[in-house]
Amino acid sequence: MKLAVVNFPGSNCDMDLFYAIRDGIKQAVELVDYRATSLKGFDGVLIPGGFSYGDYLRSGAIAVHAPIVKEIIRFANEGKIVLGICNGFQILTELGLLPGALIQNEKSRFICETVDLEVENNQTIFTSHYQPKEVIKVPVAHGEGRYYCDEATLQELKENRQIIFKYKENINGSVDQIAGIANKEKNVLGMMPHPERAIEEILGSDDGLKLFQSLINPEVKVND
Amino acid sequence: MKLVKVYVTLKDSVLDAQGEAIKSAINTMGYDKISDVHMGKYFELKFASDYQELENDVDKICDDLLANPNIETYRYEITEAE
Amino acid sequence: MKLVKVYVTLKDSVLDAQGEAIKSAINTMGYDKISDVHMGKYFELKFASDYQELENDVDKICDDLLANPNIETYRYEITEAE
Amino acid sequence: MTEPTAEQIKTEKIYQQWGLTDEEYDLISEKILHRLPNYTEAGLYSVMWSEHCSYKNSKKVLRKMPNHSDRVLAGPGEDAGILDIGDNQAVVFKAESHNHPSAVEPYQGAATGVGGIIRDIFSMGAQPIALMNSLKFGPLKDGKTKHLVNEVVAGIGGYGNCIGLPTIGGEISFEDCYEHNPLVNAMCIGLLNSTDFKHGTASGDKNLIVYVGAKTGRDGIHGATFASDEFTDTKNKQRSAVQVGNPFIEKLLMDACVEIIEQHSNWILGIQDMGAAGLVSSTAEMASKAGSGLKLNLDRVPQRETGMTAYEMMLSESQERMVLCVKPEFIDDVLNFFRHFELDAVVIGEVTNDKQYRIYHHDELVTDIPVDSLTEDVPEYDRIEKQPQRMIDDKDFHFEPTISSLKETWLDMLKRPNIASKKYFYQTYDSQVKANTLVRPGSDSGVVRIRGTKKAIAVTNDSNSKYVYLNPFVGGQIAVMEAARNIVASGGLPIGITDCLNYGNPEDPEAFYELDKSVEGIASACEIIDTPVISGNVSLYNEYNEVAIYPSPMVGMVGLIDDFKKVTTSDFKHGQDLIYVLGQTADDFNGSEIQMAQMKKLKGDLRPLDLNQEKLHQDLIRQAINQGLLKSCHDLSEGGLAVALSESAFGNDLGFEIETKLTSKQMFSETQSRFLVTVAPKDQMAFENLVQRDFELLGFVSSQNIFKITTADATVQINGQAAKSNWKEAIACLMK
Ligand SMILES: Nc1ncnc2c1ncn2[C@@H]1O[C@H](COP(=O)(O)OP(=O)(O)O)[C@@H](O)[C@H]1O
Ligand SMILES: [Mg+2]
Repeated sequence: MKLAVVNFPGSNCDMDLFYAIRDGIKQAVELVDYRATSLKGFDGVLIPGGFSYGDYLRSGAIAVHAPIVKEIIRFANEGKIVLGICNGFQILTELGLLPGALIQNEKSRFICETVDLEVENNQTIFTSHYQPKEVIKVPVAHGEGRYYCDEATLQELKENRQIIFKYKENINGSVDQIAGIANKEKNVLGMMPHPERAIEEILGSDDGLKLFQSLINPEVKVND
Repeated sequence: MKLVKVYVTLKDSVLDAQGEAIKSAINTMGYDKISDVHMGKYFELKFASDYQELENDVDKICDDLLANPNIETYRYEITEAE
Repeated sequence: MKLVKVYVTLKDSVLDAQGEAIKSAINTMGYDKISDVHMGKYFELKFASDYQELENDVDKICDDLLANPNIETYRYEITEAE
Repeated sequence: MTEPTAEQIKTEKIYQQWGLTDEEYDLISEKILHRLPNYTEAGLYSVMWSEHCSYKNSKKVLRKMPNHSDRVLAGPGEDAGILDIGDNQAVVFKAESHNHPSAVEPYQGAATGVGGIIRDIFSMGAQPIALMNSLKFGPLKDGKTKHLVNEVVAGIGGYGNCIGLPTIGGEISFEDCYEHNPLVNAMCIGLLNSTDFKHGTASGDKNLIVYVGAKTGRDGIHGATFASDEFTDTKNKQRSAVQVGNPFIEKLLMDACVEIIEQHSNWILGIQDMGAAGLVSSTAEMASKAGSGLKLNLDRVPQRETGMTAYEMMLSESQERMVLCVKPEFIDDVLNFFRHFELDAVVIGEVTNDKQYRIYHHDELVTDIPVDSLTEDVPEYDRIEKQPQRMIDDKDFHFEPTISSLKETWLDMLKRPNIASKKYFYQTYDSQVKANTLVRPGSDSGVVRIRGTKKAIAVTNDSNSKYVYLNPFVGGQIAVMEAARNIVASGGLPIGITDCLNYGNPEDPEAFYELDKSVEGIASACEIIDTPVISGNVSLYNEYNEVAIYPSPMVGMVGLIDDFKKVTTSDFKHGQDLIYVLGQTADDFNGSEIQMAQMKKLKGDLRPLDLNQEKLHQDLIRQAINQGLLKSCHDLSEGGLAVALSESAFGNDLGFEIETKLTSKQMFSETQSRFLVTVAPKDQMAFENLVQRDFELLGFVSSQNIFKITTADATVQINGQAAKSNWKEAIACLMK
């Protein structure tokens, strides 16, 4: 499998994600510049955390106008792997590939902390290595991570089992404690916590590793 | 020169955490007759004055960039400036 | 009800990093007749309508809280609203 | 507004407003130029001859510090110092103060402090890997101070988080003397993947000077002079020239500079950041160091505002800008390289071989002066020093705390802002970005591993200014040794330091005494443990209405951990582990936190520090860690044993049962050279045989969350959760 990590100006977790793939799950991975116009040859695209364009205006808002984005949309529509972490999640919601929005934390402060997440849906290509309802430790680091969507959207998310990760304790005021969601087809995942920072015991947790392992070898049949 | 002033505010259904925080700060400062605070963004865009499709394009710029329709609404005014 | 609209903008001499980033995004989107973008903050404050010293107090609220006098300036409008 | 003429500058003594003295002005006009300097020239001298740029008051003192060791590849004089850590790798670090800008505009002042120190690191070609900071404020009692603290912390986090460097530690403390003059010191650590590096020089006739990065505006003009000036109520109001940081641009600049030096080192001869005194300071230093001259054309400088004068452009402190010296044959490569990163890059001048500094603006020669006169001819002052009267009067005073209830005193001490958990602040800093952080803020040192190796780097910032106030020499020694204990406790070998020397007005003999003696203290401690001072920064004139801050040297120490398996933290790990204190405890209450708590002021002298014993204890701890004997290790500092025990228990919600011959008072003594360690029961003999003497077995860790203590005069039992909530909630409570 060969994955692309997209590097926008201001992305700063790009290398962390790159190493998680190269060293964590030992798969082929390349950094792809935001000006690139093709993702040919890749099986999936990963959008890293950081502050694309300084998070100016709204996080993720400016990145969606970069050339590479057309290819990200194509991947999403073709059912290929699209994973956005932190700023990557923000970009995916700005793009409309995932519903809702990420807004400033309830207490308006940046939070860097390792938190407990519950795996809400382990029947996806991203989570098949986790047990149902498994509680995992994954770091968060964000100022604009409060997931917001309206009531109708929330119902839809629930009905379609699109809620993938929830915070055990609602650290930022997210609707329904949502930490990560997928699209209906479950090939696009966005999450605020950073699994790529939790792939080695010495960093405090290796619970994020299973997410990446699921990608190369999904052990479940993903529903429809 | 055309000056476009754009105001972007959160939809009513979205909790305005900053607005709330500011309101309570204003209360703490001793002004208690305040009933509501909302915080939004304000933009000033300047365009060449011979711009034909300005209104049309400003709409697009707001929809596609300045506001996020999931959570925000916007309005704008176009004025002449030097 | 009194509605106060406050506009806070960076002083001219202060770097507007966001405005610059937004301007170049608008350029990238294909609108090249834009010459300048500034980004500021916009507040809507609601007060009880029998507020006597409103103007005076709004000045203080802006000076002490809403605007940072080192880098920003503000202006406001007071209107009647329900 | 038209600029004053050279004559007017002289007769109206305009130079005085910029901080030049009559003697300095005369020296410039009579001995150096043999004519009157024009407006631009006088402006250049005034910033370059400010304390901030020239160290004219502190140079003599700074020379006392050791700056050599087997590891030193570059010391003071470069943007940052460099230490060899083996395997053709080196660490690069420096600390910088941004006290005055932060007092005026806290968010931007702090943010640009972080931005500035990061540039110092990547201008050496190093990849920045971690950030630290040391902050001092007035007590958290009024809205003004809370606002200041919030903004400074937000500025530090805002910049570091956005650029994507982990903030792995630091310190925050609160004392009255910092109320109007907060201290904001930031430190950056970088990694150089090769032991060759770029000096900040501009050499070789006709080589080109390239400007890269953000456009120049009228920001922070005279920032350097202003940093060398005292605060008073009235002056504070007039200042408006605030620099604003743009961490997004700095991220691009950082990535570009690291890459160009790593991959195209042959293209460039020198690189330097534009920090204090912007364009003039960077270019003049580069030329002067190389023994060259320079010709600059200001019309080419990217400008954000219209109508800027030469004076304004040369002195502007707009952020996120660098200067490079490039060989003409590679100029297109270099310009294209930076354009690829979407950064402005333009040629603004060239190197000459006549040692003159010439500036053209609108086709006019606006400056023509010897370049060395800006950097080398600054008069060096030998200030008068006098021991502060308090030190003579209070020499024999010995503070004794009163403890009517050990339990109450204990719980109260845990709530004191200087002791309570600072998580409320540091959780707003991204401490893990880059996925290398092994120890996050909250332990003794922050630790980052070096990816691809077994090595890790431990870093700490320390500055207990209360000790320095009582006895500058001993206080200076303690600052270094406390830092070293933090490094050692984390499993590291101290290898070098950087410092920020924050003091009052050097023209005040008592303040100068504090500076001089504490530097002697720092120097003597550094000699003993072989930690050269490889970089640093001086911030003088920290006064408000003529009352100086405590003399506050900040020591930023870096330690090397050869195998990350040795990383040790301060948290107790398992029930039944034995708890030891290494080092004797005496009645050391002068300068202690309990003195502040009970007497509300500092008074008395400090006992001399036994440097050899200190070193012995550090060596023993290192050996114990190397032999795998320690489950946890914590240095004893503010609040003494009582506080250290509690802190170690909090992390994993454990408890302890101890019985000691010490008195209840001594539980709060701040005797130096002590460590609190835990050892697995099976290693008891091995540990005791190694240490031999000077230790006390206090008791053991208990898996119940209860603190049981029997001292020589009391027995208490404290609920661990109650103690922890005092310690954990105190700051958030005060910040409400
Ligand atoms: N207190 C100090 N101890 C050791 N070195 C110092 C000290 N203060 C300044 N230096 C060194 O002097 C040089 C100039 O420092 P500075 O003016 O702060 O640089 P810049 O303004 O370029 O950041 C640097 O190499 C710095 O490391
Ligand atoms: Mg420098």
